[in-house]
Amino acid sequence: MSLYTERMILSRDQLIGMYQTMQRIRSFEEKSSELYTKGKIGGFLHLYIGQEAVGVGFISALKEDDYVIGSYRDHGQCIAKGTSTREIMAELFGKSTGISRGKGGSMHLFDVKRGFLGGHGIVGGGIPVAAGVGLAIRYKKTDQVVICFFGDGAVNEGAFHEALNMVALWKLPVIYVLENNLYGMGTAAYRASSIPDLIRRASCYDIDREQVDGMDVLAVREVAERTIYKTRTDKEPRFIEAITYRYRGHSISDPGAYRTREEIEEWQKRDPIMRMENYLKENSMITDDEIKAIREEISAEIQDAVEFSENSPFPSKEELYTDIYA
Amino acid sequence: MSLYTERMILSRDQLIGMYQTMQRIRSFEEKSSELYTKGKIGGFLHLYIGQEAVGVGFISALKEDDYVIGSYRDHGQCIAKGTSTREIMAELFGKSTGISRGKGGSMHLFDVKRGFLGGHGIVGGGIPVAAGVGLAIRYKKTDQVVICFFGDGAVNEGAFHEALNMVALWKLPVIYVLENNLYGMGTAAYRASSIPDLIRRASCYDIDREQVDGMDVLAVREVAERTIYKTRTDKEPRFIEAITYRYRGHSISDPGAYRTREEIEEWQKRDPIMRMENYLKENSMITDDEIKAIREEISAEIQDAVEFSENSPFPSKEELYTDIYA
Amino acid sequence: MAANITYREALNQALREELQNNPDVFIIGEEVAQYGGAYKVTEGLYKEFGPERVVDTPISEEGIAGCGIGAAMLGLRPVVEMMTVNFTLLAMDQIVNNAAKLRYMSGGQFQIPAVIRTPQSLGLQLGAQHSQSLEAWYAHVPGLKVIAPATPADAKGLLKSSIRDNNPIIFLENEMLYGTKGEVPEGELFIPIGKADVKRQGKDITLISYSMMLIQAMKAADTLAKEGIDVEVLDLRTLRPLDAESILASVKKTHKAVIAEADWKSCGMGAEVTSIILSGAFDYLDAPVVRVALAEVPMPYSKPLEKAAIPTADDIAAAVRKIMGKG
Amino acid sequence: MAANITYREALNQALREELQNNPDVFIIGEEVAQYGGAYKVTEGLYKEFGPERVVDTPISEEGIAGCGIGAAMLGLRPVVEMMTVNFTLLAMDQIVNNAAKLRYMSGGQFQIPAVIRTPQSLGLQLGAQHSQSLEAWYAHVPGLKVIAPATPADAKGLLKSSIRDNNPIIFLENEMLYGTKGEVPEGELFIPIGKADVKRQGKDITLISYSMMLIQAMKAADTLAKEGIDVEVLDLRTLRPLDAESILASVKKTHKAVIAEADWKSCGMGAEVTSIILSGAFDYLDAPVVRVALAEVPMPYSKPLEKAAIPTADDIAAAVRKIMGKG
Ligand SMILES: Cc1ncc(C[n+]2csc(CCOP(=O)(O)OP(=O)(O)O)c2C)c(N)n1
Ligand SMILES: Cc1ncc(C[n+]2csc(CCOP(=O)(O)OP(=O)(O)O)c2C)c(N)n1
Ligand SMILES: [Mg+2]
Ligand SMILES: [Mg+2]
Repeated sequence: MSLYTERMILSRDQLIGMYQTMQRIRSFEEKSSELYTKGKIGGFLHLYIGQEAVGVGFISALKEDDYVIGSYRDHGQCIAKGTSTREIMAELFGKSTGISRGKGGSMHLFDVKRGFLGGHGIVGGGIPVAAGVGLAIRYKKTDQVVICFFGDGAVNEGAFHEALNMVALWKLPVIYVLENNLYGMGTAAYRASSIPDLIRRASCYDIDREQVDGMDVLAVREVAERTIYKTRTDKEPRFIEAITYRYRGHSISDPGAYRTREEIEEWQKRDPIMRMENYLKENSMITDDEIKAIREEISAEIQDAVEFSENSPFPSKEELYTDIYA
Repeated sequence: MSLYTERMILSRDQLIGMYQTMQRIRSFEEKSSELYTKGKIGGFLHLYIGQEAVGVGFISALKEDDYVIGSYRDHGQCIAKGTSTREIMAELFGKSTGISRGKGGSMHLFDVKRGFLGGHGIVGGGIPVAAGVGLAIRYKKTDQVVICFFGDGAVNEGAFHEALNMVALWKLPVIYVLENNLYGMGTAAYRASSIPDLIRRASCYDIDREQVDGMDVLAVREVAERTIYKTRTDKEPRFIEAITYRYRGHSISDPGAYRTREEIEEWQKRDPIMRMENYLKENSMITDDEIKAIREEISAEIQDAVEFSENSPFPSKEELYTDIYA
Repeated sequence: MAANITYREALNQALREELQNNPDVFIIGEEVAQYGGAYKVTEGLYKEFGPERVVDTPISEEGIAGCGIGAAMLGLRPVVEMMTVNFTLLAMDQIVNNAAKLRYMSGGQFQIPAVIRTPQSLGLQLGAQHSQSLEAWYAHVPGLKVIAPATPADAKGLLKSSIRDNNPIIFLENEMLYGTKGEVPEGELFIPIGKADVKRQGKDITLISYSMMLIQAMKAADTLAKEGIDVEVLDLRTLRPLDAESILASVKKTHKAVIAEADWKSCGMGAEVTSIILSGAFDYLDAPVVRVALAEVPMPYSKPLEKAAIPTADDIAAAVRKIMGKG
Repeated sequence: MAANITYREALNQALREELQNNPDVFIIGEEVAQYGGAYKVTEGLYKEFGPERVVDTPISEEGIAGCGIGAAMLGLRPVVEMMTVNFTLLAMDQIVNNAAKLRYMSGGQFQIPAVIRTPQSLGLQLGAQHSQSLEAWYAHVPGLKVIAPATPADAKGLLKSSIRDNNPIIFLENEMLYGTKGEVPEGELFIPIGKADVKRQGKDITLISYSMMLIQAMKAADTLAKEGIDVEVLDLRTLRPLDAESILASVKKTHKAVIAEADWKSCGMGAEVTSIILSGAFDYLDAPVVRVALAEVPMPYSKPLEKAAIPTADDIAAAVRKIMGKG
């Protein structure tokens, strides 16, 4: 791990911040799962547990006014972009205090103030939108960038192809991050893509590309820093494949018969939060007491988010007809 | 040219057959153009003039029960597959004796008996259909293959990407032939694709690929023989890029202001029919008299096709409502 | 002999029987094979028929549709599963420009015996992108047939008829119905395409519906019966071609009609049914035809909002009472 | 001051003025820049405004739509040209699942001020894949607005209003109209979205139409006037939201209505208009509303067949006469 960090200058606060955010996401997701079972949350629920290092590693390297686009598996990225767990949890409850006023739900988180542009339920649906965001950035001549996350299943959608060609042709400041968690629903990536190494999908557009261990937040952060710096500077697109794993089913209702208990456990040994914790301890940046304090704090925060959500009102009936047209 | 033919065993009849087919296509297209101006043909008309070597080189190497799928620029390929010029011309006239009974028109030629599966007006629209044909061939366990032609503009459609991944993943006997005529309508290929070498588009699917001079029918035929043989044997897809040029506008109404007279003339110096003629003469396979005879014969054939079309009836009004459902 | 089975089981039976019956029939779609279908409709079929007859695909809806169409052009009989109707938006070009038109454009040289099966759903808090009803779109397109069964028996009988039909068929299932049970005759069962079904005889008013709204319509009819309103309930079952004859026959008898639909009202199924009634039974109509439809909004996630957007038996009953002057 | 210019020139003027007016407006699409547009609507704009404001694209409809939507999310005002409406089938997911829903799903955080301009066309022997009218599909979808101007003045005024509107708009032009001429006031001209236009006052019957069929409707009205039938012609202009008020006001006056539409009848625009009339003016109606629509077939190429498929002024006049009891 230190291999990577040598090349980055990250303060203790930054490192602990990343650790905290991963922990916050993990706790949020575990609580969501629990609340779903209790019927507090409805619809589809896709958890980010296991993949925290990817979203956190990348988004922590962004500036506040940069943009992020995610898929339906979006809680973690939205948290990393700075949306409060209160607002996200309330959204999952369908309450009017939710970040999308309860109208979007788990798959459709949006936070315009913090540059989180969804929350897209259609596989690959956010990928061309990201190209448009890149186009707008170029148009406005700012030095922002946009990161668009999607899964290994999404690379086989036509939308992926069209958008990648466009960002490469026009040199747009878009960073595409493929979160290869080895499965698209029940289909292993090798059963869906004709090439095993999905990073090669970027080669036929001549997009700069790199693979990274998505279970190692420092490795991700290092690649993120470098990639974002390059894209911010030369305005060219980049493509990163982060190899990662989701511990839970595709969505909460997926029994996951397509993979073994052993496979999951193997990956859990590389748990990104645990590894980061060990790293911080080994480097004497954190004590056990501090860890405990962080956990308690986060636990309290999530508990507060739940209470906030419980106590928030549902949208009024009139809201059914608002926000359709501007 | 002989470079290629050394590796093929083609009889004089075969060579002359290819020459004749190219000449037939050229004459057919020139006549169509003339008839369009006279108002005998309506709609869009996309001519194959200049590209004859690609369709003829490939299709002449197929067996009768193999399949071909084309785009809207389909007359040449349909002729090469064996449909009579009478049936095609009558289709352009919108007559009931047309190959599609006048209902399809220039862009929608179909000939089920001869394995010509369209005639697709939507850019890229035939590409996934070809995957389905490949799937059916595999399903039926025959040793047929399907060739699907499309242009340099079509490679940027999502459909292209989805289909290429599928045929590669499933190993289907589909041969995709990209006719790179340097322009998609008024857009030069380099203005539409992020990589100059379009053949590389096949690399991210791991599809065997090859480039060929599409202005040289023997070169095309040689690649075609090899490719078809391989695909028929190992049932795997192939991707060929034929570099070619259309002499006329995109469709008959295109003034073509996006390229110069000189550029066109430069390409016409490499005219595939002229080159084949020279080759045959140099190798003493044909005399000037024989050439003249062939030309006259074809001219008479096309004239006959026109008269046949003129004299054929339009479909009856009732036909408006037939062929919708089976 | 009949069994009391679910809508899902009925579909599964139909698929199994047709796979057994004809080697040209095969299934293709996302997660249909090893996973058994996202909604378990194809469960067990992969094991029974193997990977050539039950084919898992990448997430490539346009490609999948193209595969079905190409295979159908060569005489196979693909049953294409689109995981949900929402994703068919990505396959629209293949469905509308190819499946619906190839036969016509070729002057009748081809037939496209492909069934595109796909569930619609509403009321499960899936949000706007996953809660669309597209039946009116498909019913707009000549060259397609559109089926939307409401009961297990119809699901089985219409799916079997669809697989044997030589045309491209959009077969709309419904997630809300998968678990519902009903009597289904065992073995060969074919329900004719294009025939509506009088689900309940009545003389006061015609209530026209299909798919998941039919359940609400039947409930409403029960309630209304207790109030002395004798409702005739017509299940359209096939949305294209529409059974105008049955619709008109009923309205000519009752002189009043309500349509309960779970799609958006504008240019929806109810608009078409209304127009058919107006043109074929104008002189019989005692009151305007009323459409009880989905709220015209992108579907909200929040439970109370979503509930408010989807018509209920109560809404239907209220509409009927109003027309009957008892509202 | 007004000039007599073509529908195409009127659109071009609107685009130029709006590009001048607001630096956030830009044009994107296939062949819109260097080629000047497949139908020359954007001619000269590339030269005047440069490659950042007028952007040529690859042939990637879904990608193009996504670009427009993404840019609109950041506050730009893209005018997306889809070369013809037929190709929008490839962009359907972006249009319906994103453009129409992003605002709602985000609880109002975004607006999508994107105009998707695209020509429809019929009658040019372009065959089935290039001769579709999709207005009813778009009019079905909440979150979209749908415009279909028939005259040069409306083309200009509605396009300018559309570009200034903060919602995703499907702006349906028509190839058959590009060359038609009409008086267009110079300079700023805004026609309100959602307002129909009484193109001709009359007392005997209401003839409702839009886009290319309006021309036929006006012709029919002329003919009928000579026969003593006084037709009121209503140009819908905006198809979503529909101007129900104007429709009903006219029908309440005339008691009869014919709709002339160039889309397929089933679940088409006419079905919606019929239903609106029935629910809002039932007691005023003296006869069934008649829909004069496209033949429900994939459009044939052959000239005589195509002619038979598309309604003419004669067909419209015949329908009117029949209702008036003079057929
Ligand atoms: C266009 C489309 N097709 C299918 C689905 C159903 N679906 C939702 S997620 C998913 C798998 C996606 O896998 P991947 O891209 O690897 O992302 P992951 O879920 O692993 O994060 C599928 C098939 C969808 N939402 N959209
Ligand atoms: C989906 C779609 N988009 C746009 C068009 C309009 N169009 C017809 S041909 C063409 C150019 C295609 O170029 P290419 O693929 O290079 O083929 P070529 O015409 O050169 O043979 C375009 C844009 C279309 N028919 N279909
Ligand atoms: Mg995945
Ligand atoms: Mg080309």
